[in-house]
Amino acid sequence: MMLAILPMVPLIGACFLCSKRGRAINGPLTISTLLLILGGFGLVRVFAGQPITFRLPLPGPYGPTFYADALSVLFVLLAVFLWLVVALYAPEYMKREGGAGRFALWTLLTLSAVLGVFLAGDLLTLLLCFELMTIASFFWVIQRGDREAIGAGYYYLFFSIVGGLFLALGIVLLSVATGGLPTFGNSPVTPLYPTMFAWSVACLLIGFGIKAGMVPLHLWLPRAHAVAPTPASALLSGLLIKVGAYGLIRVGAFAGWGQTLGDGIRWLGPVLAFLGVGTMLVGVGAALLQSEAKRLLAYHSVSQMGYILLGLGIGLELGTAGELGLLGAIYHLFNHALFKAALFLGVGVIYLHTRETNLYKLGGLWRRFPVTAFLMLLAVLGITGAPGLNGYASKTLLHHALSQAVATGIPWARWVEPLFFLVGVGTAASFTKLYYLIFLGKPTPVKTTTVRSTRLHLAMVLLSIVMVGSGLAPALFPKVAAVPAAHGLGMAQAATVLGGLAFWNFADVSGMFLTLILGAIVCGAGLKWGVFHWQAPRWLTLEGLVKLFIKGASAIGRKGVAFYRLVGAAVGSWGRRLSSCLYRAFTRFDQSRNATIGRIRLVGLSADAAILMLMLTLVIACSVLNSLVRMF
Amino acid sequence: MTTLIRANLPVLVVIAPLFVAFILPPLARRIRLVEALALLGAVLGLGGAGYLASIVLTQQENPFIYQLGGWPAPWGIELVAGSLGVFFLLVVGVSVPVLLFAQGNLAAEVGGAERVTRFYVLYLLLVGAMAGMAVTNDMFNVYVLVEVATLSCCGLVSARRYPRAAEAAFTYLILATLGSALVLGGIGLIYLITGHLNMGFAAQELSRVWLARPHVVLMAVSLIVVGFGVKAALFPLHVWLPDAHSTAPSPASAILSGLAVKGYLICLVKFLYGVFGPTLLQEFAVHRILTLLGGVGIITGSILALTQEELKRRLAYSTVAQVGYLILGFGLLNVTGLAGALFYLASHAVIKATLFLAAGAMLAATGKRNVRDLAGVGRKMPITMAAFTIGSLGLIGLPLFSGFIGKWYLLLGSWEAGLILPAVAILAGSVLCAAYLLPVIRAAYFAPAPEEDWPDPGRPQKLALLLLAAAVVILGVRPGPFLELAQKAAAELLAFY
Amino acid sequence: MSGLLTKVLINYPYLVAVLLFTIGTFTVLTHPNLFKKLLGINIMESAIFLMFVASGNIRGGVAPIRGTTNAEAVYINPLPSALMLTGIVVSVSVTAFALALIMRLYKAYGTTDLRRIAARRKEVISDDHLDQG
Amino acid sequence: MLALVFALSSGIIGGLLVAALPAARTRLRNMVVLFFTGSGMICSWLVARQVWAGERLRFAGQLGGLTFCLDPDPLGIVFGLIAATLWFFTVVYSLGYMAGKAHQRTYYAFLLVAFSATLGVAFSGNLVALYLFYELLTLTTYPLVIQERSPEAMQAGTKYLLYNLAGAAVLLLAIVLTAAWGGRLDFVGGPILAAGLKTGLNWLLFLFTVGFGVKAALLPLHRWLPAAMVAPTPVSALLHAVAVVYAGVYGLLRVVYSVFGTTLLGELGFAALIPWVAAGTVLVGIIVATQQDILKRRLAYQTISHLSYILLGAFTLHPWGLAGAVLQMIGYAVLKTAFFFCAGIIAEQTGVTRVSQMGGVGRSLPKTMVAFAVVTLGMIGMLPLGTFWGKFYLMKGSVAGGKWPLALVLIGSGIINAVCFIPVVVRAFRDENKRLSITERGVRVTLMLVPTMLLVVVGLGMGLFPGMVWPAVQAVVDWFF
Repeated sequence: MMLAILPMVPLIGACFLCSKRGRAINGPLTISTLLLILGGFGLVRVFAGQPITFRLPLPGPYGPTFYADALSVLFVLLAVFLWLVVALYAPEYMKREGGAGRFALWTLLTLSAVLGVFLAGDLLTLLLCFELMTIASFFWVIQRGDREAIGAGYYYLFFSIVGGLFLALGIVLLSVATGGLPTFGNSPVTPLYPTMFAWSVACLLIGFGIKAGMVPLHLWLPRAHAVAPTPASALLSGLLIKVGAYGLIRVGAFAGWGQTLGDGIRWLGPVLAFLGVGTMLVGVGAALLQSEAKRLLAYHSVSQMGYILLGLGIGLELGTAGELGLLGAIYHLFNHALFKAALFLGVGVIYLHTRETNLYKLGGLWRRFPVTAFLMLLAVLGITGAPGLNGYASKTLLHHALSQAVATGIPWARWVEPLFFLVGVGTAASFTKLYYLIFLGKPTPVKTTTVRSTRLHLAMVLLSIVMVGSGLAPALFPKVAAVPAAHGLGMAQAATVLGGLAFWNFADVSGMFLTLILGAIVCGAGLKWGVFHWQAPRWLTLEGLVKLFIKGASAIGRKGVAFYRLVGAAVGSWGRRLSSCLYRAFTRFDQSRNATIGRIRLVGLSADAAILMLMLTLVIACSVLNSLVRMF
Repeated sequence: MTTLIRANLPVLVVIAPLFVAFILPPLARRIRLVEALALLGAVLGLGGAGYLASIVLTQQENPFIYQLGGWPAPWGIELVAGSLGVFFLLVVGVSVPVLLFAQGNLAAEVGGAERVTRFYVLYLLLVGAMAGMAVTNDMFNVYVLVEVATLSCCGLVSARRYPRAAEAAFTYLILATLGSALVLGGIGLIYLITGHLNMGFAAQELSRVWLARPHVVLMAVSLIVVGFGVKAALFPLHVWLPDAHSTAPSPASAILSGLAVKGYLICLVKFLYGVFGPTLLQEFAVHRILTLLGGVGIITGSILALTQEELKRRLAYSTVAQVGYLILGFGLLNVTGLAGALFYLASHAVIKATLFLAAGAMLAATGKRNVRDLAGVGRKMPITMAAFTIGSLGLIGLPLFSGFIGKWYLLLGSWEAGLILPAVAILAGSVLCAAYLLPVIRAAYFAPAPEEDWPDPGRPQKLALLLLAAAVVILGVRPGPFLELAQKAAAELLAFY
Repeated sequence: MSGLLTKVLINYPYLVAVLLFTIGTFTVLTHPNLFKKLLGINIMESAIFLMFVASGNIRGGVAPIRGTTNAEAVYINPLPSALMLTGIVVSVSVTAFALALIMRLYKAYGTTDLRRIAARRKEVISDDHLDQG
Repeated sequence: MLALVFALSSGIIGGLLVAALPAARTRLRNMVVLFFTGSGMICSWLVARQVWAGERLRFAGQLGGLTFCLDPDPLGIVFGLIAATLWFFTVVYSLGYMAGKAHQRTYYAFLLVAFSATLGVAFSGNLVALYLFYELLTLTTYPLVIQERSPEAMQAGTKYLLYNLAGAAVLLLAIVLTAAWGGRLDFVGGPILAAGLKTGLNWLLFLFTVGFGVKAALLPLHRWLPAAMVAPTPVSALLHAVAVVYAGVYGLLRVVYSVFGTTLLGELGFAALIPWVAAGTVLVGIIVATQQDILKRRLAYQTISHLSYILLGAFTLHPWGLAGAVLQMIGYAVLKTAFFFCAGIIAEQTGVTRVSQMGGVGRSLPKTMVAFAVVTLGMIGMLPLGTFWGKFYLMKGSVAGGKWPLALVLIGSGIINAVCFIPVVVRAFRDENKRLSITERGVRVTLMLVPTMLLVVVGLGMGLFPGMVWPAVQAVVDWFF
């Protein structure tokens, strides 16, 4: 019951907000605080290994099921926490941006949908909330209402709709393949038709992959996250894309965590890992070339999702020994949510003061905004994986998983390892660039306005506390949250594996430092030689290719429609011409009463009579012919 | 008395209209009396037909054979009221409402009160001849009755004092006489080789001798098909029909299109099935020719109707198309198809009478001939247009109306004959029929009406229209004896096949 | 060959009938004059009558009148002749009716030539709209 | 039984009554119209309850030697209830939409008679009755198409009639052949032609497909439908998106499940082809729709596309496909009617009929446009709307029936639907500065808006709680499988 109520709470809040009376109070803040308390008390017991299920007893083909295990609750609490932070941050920000009321409304609705997604007990409920989330968050993206925002909104909406449709198809295939829609919590499933099951997993992979910003389906992400208001960007990047990852974990559960994958879907692990690596590389590469702070961050979201996908892929591939991959992925999900939110919020603060997000127009701002600069530094260190902050912990975990894969003798893992390192360097480089260009470097003449930034900072501080805490005690989060989640998914050995792992070993720490230093060098070199200004030719970028494809498709579509019209018009005109021909012929036949046969002129009646006689001859000839044929 | 009537029923049915026709001329001054008597004659005929039908249907005597003058068959002349005869006698009953309609403004239509009596005389002669065709079993009698009918038809066509009417009548007369000459030639040939004029005996004889002289029989078949074809407006021989039927006064058009054409068709059926027999038809492939001509006639007639601007001409061409259905059905050579064609014959008689009478009423009230000029007539003459609409829907072949049942059996018949093209023609004809009749209804109901005042016709005319419209619906919903008789007749005609 | 010729020669009345019929038809078809058309019809009908009457004839037969001939004599068939009397009556009435119609047409158009009638049809119709003529 | 008779006759009685009333008595007429549609709806529900309870309401008569019978079964009930319920909504909407327009009496009279005809199609128990009401439906809706009396409307009306009558002619041939082969025409007692495979059955199926396909706007036979959009919006909404076209679709469902039966169809080559024709129609219809600028035409082409969803489901020959078809029938009918209603309100209030002029409509008519937006999502097949379930089961059926590419077609169609309609919505809300003048407010607008909103709410309710309509679907599936 609790599970069904939780998503309802923001909805009620939204109704309250709509009814004008709620304008005076900060709706989202109140609601998310309330939810944090409610959820905290109500759901924490699942960490003890006791999942909660609830089914709305509706007749018919579909009664929504809710299900909360450690994984869901982890995400729920994370979501509510982030919302709380953003709710703290948003009013100040939106006052400047305009449309605060609308924003609060959509924020609440999105929260409701997100909670629904995480608490859903079967794929259909998940899909329902997923679609609602898409719709509600779409309004975030188009909040600004200008051309760019609408364009990005289209991208976002279309990709999400396509994702939703693929999810639907995946669900259909799954339900046919397994002979009934499996619910979460009693995985893995034993498919009746393995091939169809594989296809269904592929569809689900596409559907969730779109949401997760998986390359090559990530195109919507940088645009949408860049144009949304910053608090919304924080939530989009921090949490909404995690929905994709969450979904993939659940899909993985159908395939089976902690066991060798069945026939037909053995490809799932490697494919996920490859996609993850690709996502990492593309994201970081594109991020390096960005000059706009929010776009840079957005591309990093892509890249960091790549880490998570890689972790999941390794976890699936290693099968029974894949705990580290899964744990790393979950941990990274958690961490990324924190530091990416913090980064966006920080950039938002700068934007609020300077009305500028172009890195090259900013510079030397640390003097003017020391607090922001400090908090941002923490976040940057977090994402680059500096030891002592949370990013380090999860990346280390993932790295260990990768090493384990190499050790197990999985052939592709060896190739992945240097790439992993490379991406780390790239991340470091691009964040050095970001931080350098905004806070260090030459001060540029930017006009600043004074904004009361207490609340803004408070929000960031909240995040930072968690980040630092998690960074200093890296094993705490996995032990408390990730391990029960992994348990719930069927990885019984997770606690043991985690226990045998030391976060603070020399190899990892030094590796990280090496990465950071290399990153800084790369960044310096890049800035010096202006490599970051390189614009890839259109045909090389995926986006360009997709645009070309869309253009081509729509051109073909238009041609097709033109052809359809042409055919229609041709048929019509031929029909008209034919009918008018017939009409003329028949009217002539009706009136023509004169004819000449040879020299004999037939007038009026005679012509008719002649026809008659011809007819007679015809009949007789026919019959004679017929009887002659019969005789011989 | 009753027994006397019952015993002489077949001949009385024929005699009643003829007798009334003969006593009418001296009474020419007293138009009321003439009208009443004419109606009486037709009603007597219909009543007799009904009685006869009840006798035949209840199997008291089927067929009801009557020997004229008491001479037995090969020498005497026989009247046979079998299922077919009785069926057509009932169809001839259409003449009653048409006559009722005529009582309204016939004088205006034919141009003078003194011509009214002439009209009735011709009308009753035609009805008598039709009744005679229904029951006669003697080939030469058929010829005589055909000639009587032809002459009275020509008279009816030329009833208007209007040069085009005379022209149409002359055309009709020449072609119809040509047709009768051919028919007579055909009868002569049959007589030549069989020595009989009685249909039954001739048929028996023919089935024995035709192998010896196939060419003569073939010649006879051809002559008779073409001869009746001309008169019944079989497709390429229809050239006289549109002029004749569209220039005649409306009641005359109704009876010509509704009844006269059907009489010749019944004679054709009698010859084809009663004299030559299905086997022979099949031997000479005449049935295929008939089906082909019927199908082509349906399509061509319908398209021709579509091209007509003038309402009555459109209806006249529609008759050509509908005759196509009947001919097609005759050629299918199976019971279902033949029964369908016969039922369709009845249905078309009623429908076409309705349509022509409604068109006539509209023409009389508005003076407008063309479909386009009849805009808004539906609101001003609701009853007339309602009848017209019902007739149209019936002709299109909508269920609930009589045309549907005929078409249904025709389609079934064409399936039984293993032919798909006739079915296609039948359906295409339906669609084309909608295409040429619905614009009339559309113009009448949905086009803006002019200012002029067009009243509905008088009471007898309204009554006639309503009667006919009701008949269309009743035949469609409860065809009862008609369908039964048609099926029986078809079964009897094809009994030895 | 001679057999066929004999056959044809013996059946000459039928040949004549066919010839007459052809002449009649040709006349109907080719002559624009209404009278000639009517005559053509009459010729055609005569051909048919001839055929009928010929069919009743038997070579060497006598008229079937009782009491005037001996019982063994071959009678000709009287029935066709009797029928043709009716036919002739019909034909006469048709002719009469056609003549009446021709008169009306002549009055309206002033000619009995179909070609001219066709030419004048329009003007005459424009004179009298409906049937007020 | 009484309910059945009254449900069928209420439309005709009401229509005649309306025709008899003087044209000036608007208020009285409105009451009559509301009363008879309402009572027709209630009686249909009563009939439905009886049928679901397992009763058989057979009402047979003779029609010229042919049996004519009414015998509603669960499938007919579904169609009948869709029609009856939406008719009521449409009538209420019409009271607003038609107020002050010309030829109202004709409009209402024929609207009511068409109501009877539609219910007749739904409740008919054999092919003869079906054919009768099918023809009747064509003829009684013709005056509604030419309601405007403009030359364009007249032309569209002619096209409408000729297409549909030609289709009915083909249908008649098919029915005759069925009678000849099957020996009976009743729907009860299993498929008519179940006896065995014959050579001509492919052709028979072809004839049926063409005959019903005209009304169902199957691809090369669809051209009347966009043309018929000249009709007033309520007519377009109800008849050309739901009732008339559903008569065709319903007919094809009958052909599949009552005439041929799934076993027999599974062996016919042509039956295997039809889903692909339907799939082609789905795609072509929606692609052509994207290129239409006139909003109603766009909706019309989309109708063409969506009708074929149902056919596609029916021809998967799988229980889930049938369930999907029935669900799609219900969900789509509700939403499409609302869709047209929105378009009607927009056209009436602001005079905007083209997509390219839509800027600013969202500001002027926020409620309508929100409804429009929600319906758009439904047309894509997104979850909180009822159409999702139709699509879901259709996909399920096609996958389970071994025709998985059909599922992809449905997905593709959903995407193109999004391309087709989302820009319309966005454009309507985008131009903040432009504010179109609204012609009027008041009762008339309320009368139009309330049914629209209610339908949207029903659509949403169906999406969240498909159990609402599931018993009906279940009954259909159980009836045939």
